[in-house]
Amino acid sequence: MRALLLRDLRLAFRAGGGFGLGLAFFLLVAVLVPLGVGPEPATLAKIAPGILWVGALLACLLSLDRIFALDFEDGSLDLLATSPIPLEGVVAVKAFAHWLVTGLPLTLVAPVLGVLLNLPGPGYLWLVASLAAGTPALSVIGAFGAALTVGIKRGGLLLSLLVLPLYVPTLIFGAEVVKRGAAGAEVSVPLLLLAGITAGALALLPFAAAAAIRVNLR
Amino acid sequence: MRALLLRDLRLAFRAGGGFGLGLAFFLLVAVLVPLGVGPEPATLAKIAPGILWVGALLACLLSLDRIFALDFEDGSLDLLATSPIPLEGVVAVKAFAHWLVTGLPLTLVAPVLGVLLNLPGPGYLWLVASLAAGTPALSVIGAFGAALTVGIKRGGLLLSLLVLPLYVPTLIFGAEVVKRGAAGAEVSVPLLLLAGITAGALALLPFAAAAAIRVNLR
Amino acid sequence: MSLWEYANPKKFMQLSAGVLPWVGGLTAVCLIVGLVWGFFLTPDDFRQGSTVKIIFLHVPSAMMAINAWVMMLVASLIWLIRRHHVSALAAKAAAPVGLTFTAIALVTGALWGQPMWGTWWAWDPRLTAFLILALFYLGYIALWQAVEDPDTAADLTAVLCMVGSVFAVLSRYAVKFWNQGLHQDSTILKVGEKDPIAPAFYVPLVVCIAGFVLLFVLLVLMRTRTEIRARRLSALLARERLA
Amino acid sequence: MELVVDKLAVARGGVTLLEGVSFALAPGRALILRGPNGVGKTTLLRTLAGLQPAVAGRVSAPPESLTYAAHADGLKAVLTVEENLGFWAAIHGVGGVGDAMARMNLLDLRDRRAANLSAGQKRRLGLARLLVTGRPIWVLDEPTVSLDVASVALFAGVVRGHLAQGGMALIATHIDLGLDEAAVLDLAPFKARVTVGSGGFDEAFA
Amino acid sequence: MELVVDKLAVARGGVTLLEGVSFALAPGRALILRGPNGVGKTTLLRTLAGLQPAVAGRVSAPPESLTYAAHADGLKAVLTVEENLGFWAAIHGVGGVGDAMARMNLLDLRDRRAANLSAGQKRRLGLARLLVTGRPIWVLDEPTVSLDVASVALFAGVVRGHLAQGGMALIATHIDLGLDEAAVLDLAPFKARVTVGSGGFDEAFA
Amino acid sequence: MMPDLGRYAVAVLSSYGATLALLAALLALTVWRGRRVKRQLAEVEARQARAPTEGER
Ligand code: HEM
Ligand SMILES: Nc1ncnc2c1ncn2[C@@H]1O[C@H](COP(=O)(O)OP(=O)(O)OP(=O)(O)O)[C@@H](O)[C@H]1O
Ligand SMILES: Nc1ncnc2c1ncn2[C@@H]1O[C@H](COP(=O)(O)OP(=O)(O)OP(=O)(O)O)[C@@H](O)[C@H]1O
Ligand SMILES: [Mg+2]
Ligand SMILES: [Mg+2]
Repeated sequence: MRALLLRDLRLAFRAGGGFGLGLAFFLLVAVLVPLGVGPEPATLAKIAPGILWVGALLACLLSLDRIFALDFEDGSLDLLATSPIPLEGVVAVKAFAHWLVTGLPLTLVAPVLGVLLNLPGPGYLWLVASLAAGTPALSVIGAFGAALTVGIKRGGLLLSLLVLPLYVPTLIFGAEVVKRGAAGAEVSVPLLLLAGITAGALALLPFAAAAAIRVNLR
Repeated sequence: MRALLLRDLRLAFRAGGGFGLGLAFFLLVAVLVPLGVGPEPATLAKIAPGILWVGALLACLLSLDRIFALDFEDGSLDLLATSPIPLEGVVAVKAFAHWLVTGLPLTLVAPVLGVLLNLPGPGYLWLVASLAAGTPALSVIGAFGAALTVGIKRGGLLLSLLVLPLYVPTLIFGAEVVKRGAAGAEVSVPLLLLAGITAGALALLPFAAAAAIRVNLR
Repeated sequence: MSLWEYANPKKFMQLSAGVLPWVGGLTAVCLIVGLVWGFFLTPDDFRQGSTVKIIFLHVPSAMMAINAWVMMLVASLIWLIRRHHVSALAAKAAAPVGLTFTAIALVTGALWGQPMWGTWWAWDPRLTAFLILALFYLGYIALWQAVEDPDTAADLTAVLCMVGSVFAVLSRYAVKFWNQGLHQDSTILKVGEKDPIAPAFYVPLVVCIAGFVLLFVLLVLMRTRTEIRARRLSALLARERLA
Repeated sequence: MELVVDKLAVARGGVTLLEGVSFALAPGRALILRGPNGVGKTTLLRTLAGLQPAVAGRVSAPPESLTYAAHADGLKAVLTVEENLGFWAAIHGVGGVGDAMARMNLLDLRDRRAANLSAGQKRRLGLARLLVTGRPIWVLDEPTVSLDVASVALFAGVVRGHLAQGGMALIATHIDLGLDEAAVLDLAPFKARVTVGSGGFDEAFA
Repeated sequence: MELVVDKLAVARGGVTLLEGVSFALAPGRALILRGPNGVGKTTLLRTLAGLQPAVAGRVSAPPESLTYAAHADGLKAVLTVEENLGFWAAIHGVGGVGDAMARMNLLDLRDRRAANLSAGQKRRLGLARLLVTGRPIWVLDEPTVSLDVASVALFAGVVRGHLAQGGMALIATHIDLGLDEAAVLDLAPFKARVTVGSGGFDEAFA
Repeated sequence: MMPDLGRYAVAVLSSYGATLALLAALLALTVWRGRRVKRQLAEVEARQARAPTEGER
């Protein structure tokens, strides 16, 4: 398992850097939205929590699309399926690797982008907290979607279509945490719900994803 | 050339439908943003032009990522490069096919999404006009980015990173047209600039893209 | 005789062929009676004016949009557990029907919202949840179409349907949490409580609901029969090609 | 420790390709599968490897005793030769990367990225993977594609060494490997006759 | 109409692999290139096809007279056999799709998607493409990989037919094609000695 | 005959119109595809009954 994790991380760093790029996309969304929407600080402050979460979600999504597809195309997935590691473990490790190269850096850099979008002061802490609690769910749900579409060429957009509705609860609770935090209100309910989603997704989806991969390989 | 166009369209329709899916992603962005930002109609009306343009841009971007990559991987691009069609023509045709399956349907469906985002009444006409004028530029610029990254595995994110800054002028003028249109103001200046960008991109970028492909093949 | 025997395609084709005319006739009767009654013979509401007539389309289609997904979930579970092909194909057949009902609920709701709330669309929780449901239908149908091998497609879509159901319920609570909303609560099941629907509307509404349920059954039966035939057709063609 | 295949039937795309395939493979033995293109060799090997279900019949092999080398090599273009092998060795919890490279004549290329190998060098690397799985039963699908004559002989030697240590090999190939001691099974006679979804759902009603 | 290669040197990844390769190919003749894995056959053929620049030397061939069949086949998995061939025929403005399928024994598979072909069937389809390019000079990189014996003979027949019509063929292969009339060129003697960036920028400041 | 819909005529009529159009489209699609598949299947079955493929009884 550790070998798989290390390999995936190494591939992410070597192949044009899955690492920097998730971040870069997040940054670009945070830059593009003010360009499109216009510069008034009040409007931006209002939409900042939502946009930051949507940006994080899209950054995850984009990098997700080939989480299994590359391994499928070059035959590695066949070999992994016949290896001593259970396929559920493979899914979990790959989702974790994806989180390490996308979710984690996103979380760490989000406060900087909060400045760009004029996020009100108390929101920063909750922005980081909600991303830390929510991005693992994004990775796992995404891994499930990637497993469903692994045999399909040009599956990228189909994957988005399948995964985005699954992201809705995470997005709502995540953005709600930030919004309430920025307004100085009580955040514990949405934060707990967010953590609950993450825990549930982590516990269950690797099994569903492994089942989908088995179906796709045959 | 016609054969290439027909093939690309056929591939887009067969392979899980590049057609419906660009649309679907656009729809998803229009749905996710209010989920993140919150439901107040006034806020939504204010950000609608910007968000719709950013959504169109991202929908293009996502579907773009493998415009040449699939042909590169399976060896078709080598064969096309030695075929009687000039590579510039190949690029132009592929960009056109991409626009037909993404830009065009996006333009047609945008008014419906305007309703979701509570776009003010006079904006609808200008939304369609600006997308019609701007999306061809998105496809051509994207084809150029795809040509630059064609040899790179997992080039998707790198491509986004390269292309998004190039999209900025299109985005600014496009959103500006809709914003002014929605406010009932004069739109001709940004609309002309937008058309100018499209014309320039169409005239020049196929050559740059063909050069990039030649370099990547050797 | 066990219920599962109807999962045998031959039995299913026989049975459904016998049932179809009856279902078709009953559907036509219920829909015509319900809609004519609702459109021509109901009074205007004192607050909503003639727009109450939309309720006879809106409520039944909204109910069936949800029920169709539930039916797909059950069929998917049967397929995953007992591997009866008919149930997988029935789930496939139901999805476009469910999507159409969802679309009807959305369109009629929007048309109703314009006079009542002054807007085509509001980010009300129930409306939002329906939009998300429409997305689930779209994804489900797209996945069926994208996968070539029918059994593989059946397995994948069944898994998607199960996971999707969980997330659809989650989304429902999430959007409630996120916005209190304009849309009225469910009253249809609260007959006998205070402030029920007036009987003048209630009776034709029930007839319409019955009509939509029957229409759903009718369409799913017809489409399932077609799917079974299509499956057999492709098998025979494959054999012909090999011979 | 034996691989026994009993009246196996395999299908692809809902079409049964082979029927009634039976054989047994004892330690130290190799079996070469022959048959024209499209007869179902790849499908049979994938079924044996457990990647797809059999239509009928039985495969019995000790659990986790089998390793499969497909048409595709499962190499990562951006990793070096040594890293690619090291990964599979770690997955299987076995060492011997250096030894495997030496035996497949890859030592000179150890720090080269897989993207920069020639077709035959890639194939050699793909085959070297077998040595780091530690699995006794090798299931190989056209292993010598793109290999030059010297490399084919090298690989035959590697297979012989594996057999000598009590391993087994099942090899589908069109090329003569020079493994004269191996038994040969021609798959053409097992071609399925009633080929489509026989008895299954697809034809269940008439 | 002749292919003339004069003192050609080719490089990959900045490393000169072959030097001083010279030969000429007249209409109706075939030349088989041999050489161990990694000697530079693929690199040489790509250079001839114009996909990469030569380090030194000259290739002269009439414009647009050459077609290249690489390790990869350039097939689209979701298109049928007939659609795949039809596309390349249209690109080259030539007909004869039916004839090409007949000659490569693909008529039975014409409506099958390329994804559902076996390795050998895919390769046959990839080779059938040559027939619809209408180009006289075929540059082939290991064309018979994955083909069974009958298909190799079939393909040799197709090449012979092409030569008989005044075509030319340049074939890199490790397998004997049974084309006895073809000349053979062994590339091993042309292996470059001073291998790195000879004379170019890389050594300009050595 | 026609009830007086007052100022909401557009909303009500277009609701009924849109609903009936959507349902009619779905029904037409269902029937059309059903007929086509049934006809094709009958053709193929008739063809195969005339020339039983090798290997059938
Ligand atoms: C696009 C917009 C709308 C959507 C998606 C929508 C969706 C729904 C749903 C899902 C139901 C529930 C059916 C059930 O639970 O049994 C429902 C019922 C109902 N809707 Fe809407 N609705 C929309 C707009 C409207 C509008 C604008 C009105 C009128 C002001 C309205 C009035 C009603 C009524 C009266 C019911 C019946 C409630 C009951 O008694 O159970 N809806 N709608
Ligand atoms: N969806 C499908 N429908 C019908 N036949 C199919 C389908 N998919 C694959 N086939 C056929 O099944 C066979 C696949 O065989 P397989 O790939 O196992 O052949 P093989 O013996 O490995 O051949 P090769 O030597 O060419 O690699 C081929 O004849 C192929 O045409
Ligand atoms: N970036 C690089 N740096 C150094 N050497 C490289 C690089 N890329 C490729 N090579 C070497 O160049 C040679 C490539 O040769 P080529 O692919 O033309 O071989 P080939 O004769 O076609 O072999 P095969 O028979 O295996 O297909 C190989 O020896 C390879 O290791
Ligand atoms: Mg094979
Ligand atoms: Mg080579």
